[in-house]
Amino acid sequence: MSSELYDDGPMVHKPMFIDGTSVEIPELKILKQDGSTYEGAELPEMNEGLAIKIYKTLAFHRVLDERMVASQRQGRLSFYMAALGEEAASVGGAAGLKSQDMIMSQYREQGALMFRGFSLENFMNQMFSNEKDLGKGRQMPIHYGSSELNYMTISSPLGTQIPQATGYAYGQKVQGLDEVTLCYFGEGAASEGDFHAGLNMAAVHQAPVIFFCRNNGYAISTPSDEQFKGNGIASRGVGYGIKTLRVDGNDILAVVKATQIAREYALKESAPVLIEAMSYRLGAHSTSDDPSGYRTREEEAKWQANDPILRMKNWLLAQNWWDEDQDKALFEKLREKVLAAVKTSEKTNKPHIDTLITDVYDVPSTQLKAQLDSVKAHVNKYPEAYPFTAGKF
Amino acid sequence: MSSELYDDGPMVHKPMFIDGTSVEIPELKILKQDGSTYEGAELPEMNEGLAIKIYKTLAFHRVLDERMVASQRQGRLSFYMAALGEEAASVGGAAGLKSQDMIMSQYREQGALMFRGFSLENFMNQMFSNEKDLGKGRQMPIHYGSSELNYMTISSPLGTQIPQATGYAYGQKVQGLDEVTLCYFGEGAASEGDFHAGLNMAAVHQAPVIFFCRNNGYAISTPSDEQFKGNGIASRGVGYGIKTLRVDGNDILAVVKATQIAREYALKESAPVLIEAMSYRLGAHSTSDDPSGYRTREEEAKWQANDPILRMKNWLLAQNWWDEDQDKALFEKLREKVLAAVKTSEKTNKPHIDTLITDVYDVPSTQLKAQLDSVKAHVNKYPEAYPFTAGKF
Amino acid sequence: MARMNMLQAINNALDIAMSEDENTLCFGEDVGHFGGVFRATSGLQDKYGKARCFNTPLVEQGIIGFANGLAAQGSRPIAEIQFADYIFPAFDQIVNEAAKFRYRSGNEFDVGKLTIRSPYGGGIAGGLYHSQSPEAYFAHTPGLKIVIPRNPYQAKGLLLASIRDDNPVIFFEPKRLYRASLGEVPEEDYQLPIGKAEVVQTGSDITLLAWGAQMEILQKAADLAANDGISCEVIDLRSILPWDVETIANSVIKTGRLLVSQEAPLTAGFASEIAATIQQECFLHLESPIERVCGLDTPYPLALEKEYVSDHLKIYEAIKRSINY
Amino acid sequence: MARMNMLQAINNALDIAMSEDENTLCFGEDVGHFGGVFRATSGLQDKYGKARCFNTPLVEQGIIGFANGLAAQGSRPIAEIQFADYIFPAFDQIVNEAAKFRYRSGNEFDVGKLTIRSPYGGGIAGGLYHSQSPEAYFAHTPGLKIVIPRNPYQAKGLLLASIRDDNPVIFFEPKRLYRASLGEVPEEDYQLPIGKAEVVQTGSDITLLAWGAQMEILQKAADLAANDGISCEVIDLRSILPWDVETIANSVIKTGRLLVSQEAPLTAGFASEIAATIQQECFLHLESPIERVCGLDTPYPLALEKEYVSDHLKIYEAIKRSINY
Ligand SMILES: Cc1ncc(C[n+]2csc(CCOP(=O)(O)OP(=O)(O)O)c2C)c(N)n1
Ligand SMILES: Cc1ncc(C[n+]2csc(CCOP(=O)(O)OP(=O)(O)O)c2C)c(N)n1
Ligand SMILES: [Mg+2]
Ligand SMILES: [Mg+2]
Repeated sequence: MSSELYDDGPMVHKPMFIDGTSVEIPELKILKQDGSTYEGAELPEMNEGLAIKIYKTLAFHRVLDERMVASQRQGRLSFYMAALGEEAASVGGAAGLKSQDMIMSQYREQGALMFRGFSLENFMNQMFSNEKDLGKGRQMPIHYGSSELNYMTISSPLGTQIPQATGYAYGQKVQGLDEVTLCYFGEGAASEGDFHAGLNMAAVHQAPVIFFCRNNGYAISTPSDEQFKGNGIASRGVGYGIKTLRVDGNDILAVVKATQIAREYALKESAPVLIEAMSYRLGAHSTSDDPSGYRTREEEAKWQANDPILRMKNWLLAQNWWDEDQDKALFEKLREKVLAAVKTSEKTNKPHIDTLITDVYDVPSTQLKAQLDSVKAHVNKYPEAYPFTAGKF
Repeated sequence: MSSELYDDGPMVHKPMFIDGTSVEIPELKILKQDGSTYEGAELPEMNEGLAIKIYKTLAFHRVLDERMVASQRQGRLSFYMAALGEEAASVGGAAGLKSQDMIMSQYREQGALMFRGFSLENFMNQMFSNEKDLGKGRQMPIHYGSSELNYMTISSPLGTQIPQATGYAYGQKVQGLDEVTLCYFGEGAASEGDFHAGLNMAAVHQAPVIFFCRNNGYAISTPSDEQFKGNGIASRGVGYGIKTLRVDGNDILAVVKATQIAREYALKESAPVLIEAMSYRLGAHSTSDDPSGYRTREEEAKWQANDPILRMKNWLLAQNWWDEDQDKALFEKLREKVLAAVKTSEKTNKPHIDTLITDVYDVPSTQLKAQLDSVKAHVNKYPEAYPFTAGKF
Repeated sequence: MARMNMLQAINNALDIAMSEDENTLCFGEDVGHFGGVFRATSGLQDKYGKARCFNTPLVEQGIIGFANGLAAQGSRPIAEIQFADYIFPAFDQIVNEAAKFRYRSGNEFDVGKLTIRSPYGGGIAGGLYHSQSPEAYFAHTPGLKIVIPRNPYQAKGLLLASIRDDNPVIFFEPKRLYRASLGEVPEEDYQLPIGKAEVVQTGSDITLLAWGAQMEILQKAADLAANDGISCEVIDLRSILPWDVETIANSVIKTGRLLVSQEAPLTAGFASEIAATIQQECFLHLESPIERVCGLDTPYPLALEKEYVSDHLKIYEAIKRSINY
Repeated sequence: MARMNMLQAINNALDIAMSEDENTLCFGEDVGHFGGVFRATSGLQDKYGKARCFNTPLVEQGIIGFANGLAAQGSRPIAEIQFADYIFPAFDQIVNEAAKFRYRSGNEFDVGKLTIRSPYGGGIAGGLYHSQSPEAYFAHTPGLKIVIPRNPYQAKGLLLASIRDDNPVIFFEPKRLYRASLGEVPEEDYQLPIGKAEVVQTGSDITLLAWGAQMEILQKAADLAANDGISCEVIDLRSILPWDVETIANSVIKTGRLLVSQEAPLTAGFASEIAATIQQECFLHLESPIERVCGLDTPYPLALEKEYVSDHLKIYEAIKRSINY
């Protein structure tokens, strides 16, 4: 019985509250905005090759977001979610892992998938839900996933991936694998009951999972001070008995470092780690949102000055690993490629009619087959009403 | 945007984990087992009248539990849950409140209801689910409730009352009432998602609710160290930004003091408070349970030495507010009364057949009335099969 | 009378409810300052203050738990779940708590003042997590009422009735109609009855029954059938729980045929309950099997949404099937 | 062959599953050392270690979330929900996650290895929170399978099939039968098919259909009816999802009459789906309306449980009503 364990706390004979101020939370910062590093900073394991790979991923991220938001405005795409200003959190997280580690995301972490090597075509096919989409055109844009790349397909209901990540990591542990699971979520989603379940179970069952909270200040229109009253999400780690680390989310070196350290700890100690990356959602929540309804331009401007991509570029320039010409060329090439890919993907066929009933079960039931047959007969009768599938089966 | 608020934490440039050891949790203790108080202890507001009332409630509690467990063994009662060894938590909590405050319990807090004046007959009628039960014989034994006494009817699903208590308290606040809500739950139930929801929302919406966790070391067979890895439930208060207080749950004076202070704070600041009362479930989880399957006699014996009722008695004796003869007489009278009440209640009729369909809605729907009519016709056709209702409508 | 879309009608009903009773509160994710992601609560925080119209943290089980507590306390909570697809984390608080609150306490306590609003249904390219029609999941729960409007006029009158009803009510709002459905709506207060279906068009050959956004589609199919000389009686069920067996049975006794259309998947949908009850009530009057035209037994798709849903052509075919049985 | 009660048969099935595949894990509240509050997992922790059979914290949404993750990872989780009445906090993880995992990812990921076990049903003086039969709540969910055994032999064979099935399966165990139902059970490994009903007694006048603990009661009613010269065909549905339309329809085409009995409330219960489908499949063969004998549309009561439930006398009366229609 463990109640006795607590007896090592001090005895008091007058009531004394503890509260949020009882715990101080340091924030890890390595890189300054001008590209120099803080004195005495402990850099992550990172060579030129990795640094350039990270930067190219960030650039791809920025360009894809820009172009897709524009495509949505042009009416070519139904929906998009950018991660403007907080790209370092997802890219840096992935860069701190090994490729065999599972990544379970919320939705604003396309950067991690880019780092893993998901192709531009794969991104496009998902967004245009065409027949080449790995997800078979069933989910809204940005719900990517790839079993080959160990990136779990996104699911819209918030927070559900958190206890799932605990289970996934527990399985990795029991099977003795050299793997961890990293689970991204927003500070808003951390209010869900599933957050509580996932973190507590990870502590109890000693699952090697890294909980990575992107605290970007908003959940749609709800600012984080209407989301919780504790000291961010990090302060909750204390309650679960989970090792916790707060990091500047716009500091790519700090994010990589934090993730590397977390991975090492999680694997060695078979225990969860909580990382809270402090950032800001510079853009709209999604293409359906307009943030001018709930926050000021001034607030946004303050954070624009913390651009994580520019910060990394400054560092690369200082290292002499990169120059302005390369930079310009990179962004230009990326823009061209993305535009070309949009054109191809939007013209690609929609998924075959049979995908209506596949993957509901491992094999379609008799009832489902009969339902599909009757849809087919109906489509054949009214082909003009079902242009995506008519004449294509 | 509140992310900036955290910028007051220290900056670090090497990763540093925080964890459970980052916060120290003092435990409030006032009364020693021998009836003396700790030096310098700040006593609760308590006069002789209140002290005797509390003690008599504790005695009633102990006797009722004893007798009902015995009745269940004799096959007279279907089910019972005793609170042996942790009576001070529920009785002390109620004693620290005002009568207009709402109490929302888990199930092992009959002591609070006793303190409020729920009659022996009311307890019995609920347990024997007869026609005099306020709950109309619909729930298992120990699921009491009384709107008159501001004690919410118990619901079996664990943790559900926690966010409800937040809502209840928010309503009290918005209506400007001089009331708070006190919400009891076990350390096991604190693992539910509803706990997270309830505490976080209380902090955000500034609800005057006292969350009162009875940490009795077990959830059925599951010891608390397989329930969580943090420093009890108190350490979670930090994460929510909720004022938190740990108290010796077997120390009635400390529990009353903690609750009084909490009530004052909650009402004045319009804010929640979390109290964790450390105790031990000395008996079985319920009459369906046998703890010898999962813990040792030695462990139990250790806690037997902390009997909260004996501790209070020792204090009363030291105050000269009570003597051994009074004590003996009290317990004898209580036993007699309880036995007599069992006999009456078990012979009382079951609820009327019409209660099958009442209270599903404010008024029964047409369909429900038709369903009741057909049950009645059926009962009349086979009266011997439905002895509780046949011939009684 | 004013021309309103469904969102305006809902906003107007909420405004009336909040102005008449200061214990009425509106809350949910982004419901406060922003007025909700669909803007149904727009302007209410400004008008009634932050204490009565506010954002909650992102936790559906908490929103409904909190609302249950408020209702038990005597306040009149109107809780919004941002999308019906996200109501499931609150399933326990709805099905085990709200629905059983009064019954389990022998009427010592109740949450009759609770109303839950939620945008629901498909047709907006939302895929499997922004298109669900979960009414049947709740319909198996005595103690709940479930109401679904088909147009702005219905929305205002039924929502006011739901808010004032002394039982917990789930009010599902067909989000495809939010801006698409326009109509004349009285500016003053009025209520429409809960538990009563409405005969929208009388006819003699077959009864067509649906609710919410399917009503439009039903009407389109009825018009197609009219060209073939088939006379359809078109009924809006309006309340899923309790539902109006009498009106439906009377219609079927007259027409001899019934077709029920729903957006949700076929199996164990609410159309099944209707078919089960009506085959019993009208056994000797049925001239053909009751037709259910529903979504396929799959999650709601994205690219192939058109193929998946019950549309006017599928209904029209089913009408002919029924008539020619 | 050995004489076992239903708990022993379940424990035996779990033992076989854990011994054949080291990636199989059993967990839930009190499931570890104690072996579960009903003792279904008794002895498994001793045999297979704490890493494979263990207590979880008290959080149903977490248990199923954790299990979903394990299944996606490639382990084979068998999660216990202590009482089916407490499965609702996990509703989102089951209905929105487990059921849609494969579909939404285009088969990139799946949780096919997941099995959820839960004691369910009434008849144990459990009142509204220890008696529920929630199968219909899940039956509206494509992607899930739902299986319910009626005796120890069925329990072992169906549980082994459920554990090995490559889809998420909910396995509801009629807890009233845990110790009450005894029978001969092969000690070796065997499986019974999911999705297939079983004709338990052939007959010619009426088809009686149920599942789980209602099977006993159905048989009792069939015996009473036999005294009146009524020949009942008695069928155990066994799988709620997918369900065996063919076997039921063939039987009804033969007998011309159908009665379905369930413990759960009438409205929107699974009996409604069966009635809706069979009235369509067998329209020209039905000689009387399909009878549903169910719980009342109220929460499950305590004192008046007998009056509430579908028992052999109510079924017997309904048989006569159907025959004399
Ligand atoms: C269970 C659930 N509830 C509500 C939503 C609707 N929703 C989508 S995103 C979002 C805000 C999430 O905020 P946060 O977690 O902070 O992530 P961010 O958007 O800031 O990256 C909401 C409310 C949802 N997807 N799932
Ligand atoms: C949602 C839910 N899950 C499971 C149960 C079954 N159950 C009843 S009591 C209990 C243990 C509760 O432990 P704790 O909260 O510590 O309270 P204690 O019994 O120690 O007073 C469990 C698992 C339940 N009633 N509700
Ligand atoms: Mg956010
Ligand atoms: Mg406990």
